[in-house]
Amino acid sequence: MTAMIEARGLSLAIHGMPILRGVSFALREGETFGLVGESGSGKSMTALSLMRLLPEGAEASGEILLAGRDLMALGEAEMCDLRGREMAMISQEPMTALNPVQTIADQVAETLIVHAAARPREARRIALERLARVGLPPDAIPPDRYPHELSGGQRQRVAIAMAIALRPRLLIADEPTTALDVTTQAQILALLKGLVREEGMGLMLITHDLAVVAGMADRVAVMQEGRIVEEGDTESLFTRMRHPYTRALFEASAHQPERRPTARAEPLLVAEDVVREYRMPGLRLFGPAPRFRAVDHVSFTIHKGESLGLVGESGCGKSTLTRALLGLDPIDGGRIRLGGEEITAGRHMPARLRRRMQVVFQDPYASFDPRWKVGRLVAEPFHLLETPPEDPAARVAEALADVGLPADAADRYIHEFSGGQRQRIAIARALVLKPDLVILDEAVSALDVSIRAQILDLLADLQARLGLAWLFISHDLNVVRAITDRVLVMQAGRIVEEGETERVLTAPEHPYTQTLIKAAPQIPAAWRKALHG
Amino acid sequence: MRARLPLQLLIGAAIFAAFALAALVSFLWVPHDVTALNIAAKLAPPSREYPLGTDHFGRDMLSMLMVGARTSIAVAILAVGIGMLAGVPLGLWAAARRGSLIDEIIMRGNDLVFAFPSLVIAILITAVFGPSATNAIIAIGIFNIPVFARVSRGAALSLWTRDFIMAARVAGKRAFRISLEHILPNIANVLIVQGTIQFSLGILAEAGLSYVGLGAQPPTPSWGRMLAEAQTMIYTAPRLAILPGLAIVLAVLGLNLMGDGLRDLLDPRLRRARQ
Amino acid sequence: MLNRLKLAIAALALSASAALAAKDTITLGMVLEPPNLDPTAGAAAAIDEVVYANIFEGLTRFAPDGSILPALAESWEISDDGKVYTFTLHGGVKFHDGTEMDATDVKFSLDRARAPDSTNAQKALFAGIESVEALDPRTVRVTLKNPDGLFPFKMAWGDAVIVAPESIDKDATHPIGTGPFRFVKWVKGDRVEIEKNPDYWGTPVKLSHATFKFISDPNAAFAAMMAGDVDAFPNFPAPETLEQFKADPRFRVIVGSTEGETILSTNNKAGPLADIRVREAIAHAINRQEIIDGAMFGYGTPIGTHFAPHNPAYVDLRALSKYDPELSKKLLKEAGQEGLRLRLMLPPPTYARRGGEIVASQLRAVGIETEITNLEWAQWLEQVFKGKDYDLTIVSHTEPMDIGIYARPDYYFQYDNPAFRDLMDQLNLATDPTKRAAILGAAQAMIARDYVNGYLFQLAKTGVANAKIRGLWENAPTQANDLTGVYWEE
Amino acid sequence: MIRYLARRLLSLALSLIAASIVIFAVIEIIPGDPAAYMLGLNASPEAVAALRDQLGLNGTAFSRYLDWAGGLLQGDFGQSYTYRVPVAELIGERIQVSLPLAAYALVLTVLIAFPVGLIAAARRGRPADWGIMAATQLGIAIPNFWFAMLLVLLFAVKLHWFSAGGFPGWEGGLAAGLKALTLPAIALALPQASILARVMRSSLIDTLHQDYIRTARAKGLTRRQALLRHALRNGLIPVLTIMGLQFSFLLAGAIIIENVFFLPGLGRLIFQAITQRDLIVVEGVVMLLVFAVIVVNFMVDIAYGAADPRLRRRR
Repeated sequence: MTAMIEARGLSLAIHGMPILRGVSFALREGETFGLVGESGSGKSMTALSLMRLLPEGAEASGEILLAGRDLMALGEAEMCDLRGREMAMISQEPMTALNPVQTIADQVAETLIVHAAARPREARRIALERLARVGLPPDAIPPDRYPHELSGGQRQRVAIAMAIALRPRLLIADEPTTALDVTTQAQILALLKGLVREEGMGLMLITHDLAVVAGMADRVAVMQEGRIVEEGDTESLFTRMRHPYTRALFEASAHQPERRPTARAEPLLVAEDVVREYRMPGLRLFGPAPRFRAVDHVSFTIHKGESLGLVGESGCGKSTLTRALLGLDPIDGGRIRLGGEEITAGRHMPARLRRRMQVVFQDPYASFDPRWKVGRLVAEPFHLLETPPEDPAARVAEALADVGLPADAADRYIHEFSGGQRQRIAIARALVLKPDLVILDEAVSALDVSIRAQILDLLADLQARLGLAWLFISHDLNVVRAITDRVLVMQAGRIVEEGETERVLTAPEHPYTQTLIKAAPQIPAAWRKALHG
Repeated sequence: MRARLPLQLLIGAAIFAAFALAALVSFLWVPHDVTALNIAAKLAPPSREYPLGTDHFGRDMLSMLMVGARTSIAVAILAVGIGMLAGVPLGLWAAARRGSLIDEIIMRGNDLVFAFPSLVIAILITAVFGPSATNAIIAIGIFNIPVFARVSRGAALSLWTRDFIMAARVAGKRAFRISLEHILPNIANVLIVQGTIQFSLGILAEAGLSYVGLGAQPPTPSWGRMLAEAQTMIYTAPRLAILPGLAIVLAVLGLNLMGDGLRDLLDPRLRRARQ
Repeated sequence: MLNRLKLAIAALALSASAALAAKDTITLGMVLEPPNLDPTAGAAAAIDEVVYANIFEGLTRFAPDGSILPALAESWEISDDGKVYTFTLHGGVKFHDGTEMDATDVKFSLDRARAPDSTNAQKALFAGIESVEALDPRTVRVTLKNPDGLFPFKMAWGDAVIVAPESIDKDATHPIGTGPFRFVKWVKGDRVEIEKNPDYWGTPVKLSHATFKFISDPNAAFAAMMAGDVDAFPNFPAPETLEQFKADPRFRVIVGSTEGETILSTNNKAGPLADIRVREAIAHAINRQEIIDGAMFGYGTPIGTHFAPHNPAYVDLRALSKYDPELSKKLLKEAGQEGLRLRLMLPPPTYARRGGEIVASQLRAVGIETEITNLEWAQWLEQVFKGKDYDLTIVSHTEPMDIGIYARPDYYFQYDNPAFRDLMDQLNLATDPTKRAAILGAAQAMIARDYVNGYLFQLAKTGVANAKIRGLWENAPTQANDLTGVYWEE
Repeated sequence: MIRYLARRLLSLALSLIAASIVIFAVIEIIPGDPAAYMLGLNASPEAVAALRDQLGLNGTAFSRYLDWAGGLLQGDFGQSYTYRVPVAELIGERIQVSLPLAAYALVLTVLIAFPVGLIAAARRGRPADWGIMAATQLGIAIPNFWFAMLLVLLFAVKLHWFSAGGFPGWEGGLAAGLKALTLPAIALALPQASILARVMRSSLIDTLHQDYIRTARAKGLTRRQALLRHALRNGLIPVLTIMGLQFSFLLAGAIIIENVFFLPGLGRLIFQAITQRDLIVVEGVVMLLVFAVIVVNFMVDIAYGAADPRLRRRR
């Protein structure tokens, strides 16, 4: 079969910084081609180069042949004619990919209108048909809705409908499901698979998740720092993994830090029937506005030194619960006691109680004040001590050492550190007062697989050494399996299942947990055994 | 886009520095005493002795412009000071207590002051309490307060949702300390940019007030009044009306260019692109 | 395209023809807008500048040269003891609303003006009246408390015009008088329009329609004149542009005199100013010609006392306060007032604002520091005129023959000299012109020697008009824009 | 939507009441007595006292506030001290100049700012953008009264295309009225157009950085199509607020321009009223201007709802 699209020696530099260094690959008709790599490896830039939608200051070279035509030689007008008709793209952020002030039907129909493929009335008919095809039938989801009225998954479906309106030969999907929940991700991937099969489209799937690629792609290419280091059909690549980087990537994603159980029987944090409600901006003029119950009678106990997991999809109430546990927001029912003492909201929480519990956030770039030096950042919790420590600098240096960072890090600003290093600093800040409990709110979700593995090892080591307990909140089952003793599964504000992690993840009792586990993409066990055998 | 940034800032800073320098120098030395009238030498064309000629009272235009710069800059900068000292704390307080009664009161108060026609009220204040530079400062300053309150509240609100603020709350710090230690330093650049804009608007407002005779009183020279007095002689001595007008335009232009340059320099979006 | 062409030609023709017929409408520029149009209930000069001799008429009126002419009163006899005036009125005179004008209207007007609760700004004019009787529709007898040679002069003032009881309440906004012009409309803040009164009792006027346009901003006045929006500007606010208009053939500059004695009023009871040596020192520090050149660009005649130079009874006393800075420094040292600091309050007109700056620098030259405060008229009246809370101020007294104000101790410069009050009493009794001139001369000398105020200059009347306009007043014996004699010369 | 409207109307009413109290208080403490001013230089004290009584200047501050505020509700702004005519009539005359002038200036502002802002955003970073930015910088820096002066000198005094000022009234036809307002409108529009063009440009540039623009480009839209079909409408929303502010400023801010062109507008009325201490007129006009601003803000809010569906149903 002739290659439907082929890149030969594709190189790219932005403002002089090299991004791609001679990338070559080919994609045949009706084939799903997986491009996998960590952030900064240049996979998104490859996609944008194919579409020739590069940002300002980008200089690209090499050849891109679409059915024999070299796109690099085409003028802007010809490229506009190709985009949407011959090749299309969907991007990672469904929340911002759609025009907020235009109805979904109009946006899908626009692809047809712009290419003069149909008059407006006809274009709308096709648009409705395409929306139905991607799982948004007009009777279920009225076509004249606006993007803000749809969920993340539904918006991604609209984006797909827009892309396939003119049945292009190639669909490029750049991290299409990274921002979605596990269950929604499974549906979208199934939809893409169906489209490739039925419409004979070529699909280029870009992701950082090996499991997703394993389940979807016919052939896979692994990228590192702007180069394809290994390429081949999926099964042979996974079972042989000749290139060391591919192997390291695989190892890191399945990494299980060894942990010594340090859980003790003595309860540390006890939550009884905790309820938290939000006032909805109601439509009725008088009478109580309807209330949305984010946390609905949640009860659980964290024992000293225990590593408790909390799993649930976005919108299930995890972060609301976290804010309640930290005493940042008042609770509308039930009680939370830390070491026997009751936690009350915000202002009047005594310092000695707050000293026993700290938190690490998800986004390493947002959890630090850019204007503060690292030393002062880590020392901020000292505010909770009645008398400031005699030698704060030493305490900070010790905390930094605990997380494997040099003492001189204290004199530098946060923007001089990588994502992984920043999370280490966050952990140092949480541990500087030697708390009993640390809440890790999606602490590793934003990190690349290799760095995530190092942080998990660090956490396991710290728990063993300092005997502290933590509540590990995540939407990623693999991470939870790696680091927690017991796990709670949360859905729509309620704990639907609780138990020892291994038991819950291998023999789930509650149907929701079952769908959760089934939806999470797994690298086939046979391939893993073949690799180790 | 980035290459152009320092140019805008440099040009603006250079122009404004010239005026600031002229104003400072005028404290120590001025070619001719602006209070001494010399009717005999009135409307003299530019000469070695009077580089920019003399006005209808025979005073040296260059000295008048230099001392006039002092008035304009002093009035505008103090008005910005009033705006910042009163406006920023209000904005921070409203943001710290967003959604509460305080927030509502401060915002409603802001809208109320915004609803008042600033020029009309400025004229009322200066006319009522006697035209003088101090009254002009107060009149212009009052209308800077809501601007800074609104700008600082807006910037602070977007910060309050950031994780590092929650981290500070978990470290036991309360709204007041957080506003001081975290919020203020991080909205400083927005305030600096807004400051330069209000500074340039202040110069225009002072010129407007003095033009209708309500700014600084004689014998203190002010650009606006020089403009008003020179207007009727625009035919016989256009120089008298052109020079003060030009001085106002250049000073405001310099400040606005500086403001633009600062905004690009400090704009996080651009800064991240540069890292 | 063709019809558009035809339209253009027609329009051109139309406008051309209008220009050919002799122009009989005029647009007059004025600086201040009158607060209302009833001269008997407000003192603002702007009211008289619109209505005097145009809409309203009194028993007598001022002639352009300041002399007194008969108006509604055809003639009058004075009794031997000078106390009783019998006026015979013109017959067949009607108000603009058609009602007859007769003796009862005269009685109504005079009684109304001198009533205790009257809001007439010049009540003093009528204070001397004992009684007013309407003998028959055309004769009025006025009996005075004591003889007053100036009575016909007083009846010529704008505040003494004859009004009708039927129309008096509406006069403020819709004036009804007996004059040659009728009121048309008043667009507040912009203009007042008047038109020819078809059934006027006297000689008909040449103009059919006149507009008084209010332009306070000197630059706007200059632009309006140059652009031809305004035909004449009797009191042009920007003397510095007169050279411009003189050089332009389209315009004529009319320079005359006014009754405005521009003085540096001194608060005779304010601390150091009570000492005559300090007042004399101030007088000698003033260089009048420099003020006239600097502030009024040369228009204005220096004066040595509070009297109009064009008045025959004027005595030139400028030598008493000649410009001598050294003398004023000596006097200040004698009075022990080195480093004196005085407050100088300035009302809005240009003669005050510009004059003030020049006076301030001249006083500074002899060691007197002044702190200038610019005030609006309302504030000036409140703080300076009524409150007497000032040291120095500059104002032009434009009422005719007002030397009598020096006889009022409560007047704002607080000059209290019984000898001067005797002179004024003698003046009121005297009817013989030479005797009156002698008394006036002595009065002028007294206030000059007492250095009551700094006498600066007589305000000039600087007007600009289209070169083709004739009949505008050159001088301003009273505040008025008498259009009765005005016409376009073709 | 009804609950939101009710809340907004309530806050509107509250603001008006608060504004009326503030205005009355500020003007209460003004020194200077209108009666004295009206009677002039040699007026006798009893005459002044008689007039004060006639004008109702005596009585406690609170009672006078109640009369005034009560009157406002029925559209009776009280009686002008100097002109002795109802203030409402005065305002009625003057608003016929100020409102059309503000509208005319706003139309000019939009006609200039929109295309200029669009071009600058479309060609950002290139010479056209540079040139426009420099021009708008100048536009903002020039004081409008100085610019007005230059306009008069060039177009009225030298070229005689326009009259130097004054207002013939609308009876002489729309054309004559508009002609008289042209130069003042240009003088007012210059700085406002520069501000609006800059706001338009930066708002469009922000929008062009959004993801949905890249999605549109990926669908095959050219750069221009993406700008016109997607960026423009999203970019307009912040521009609406600025236009709302500008209209209220134009209504009140023309005070100096009306002096330069001696237009009988609200600006000059209030300026004269301040100098003549005609307090009742000052109160009336300021109240009207505040009311106009609040109503304009209210309309901008409604327009927001129309322009941005996200704001529509959620309220």
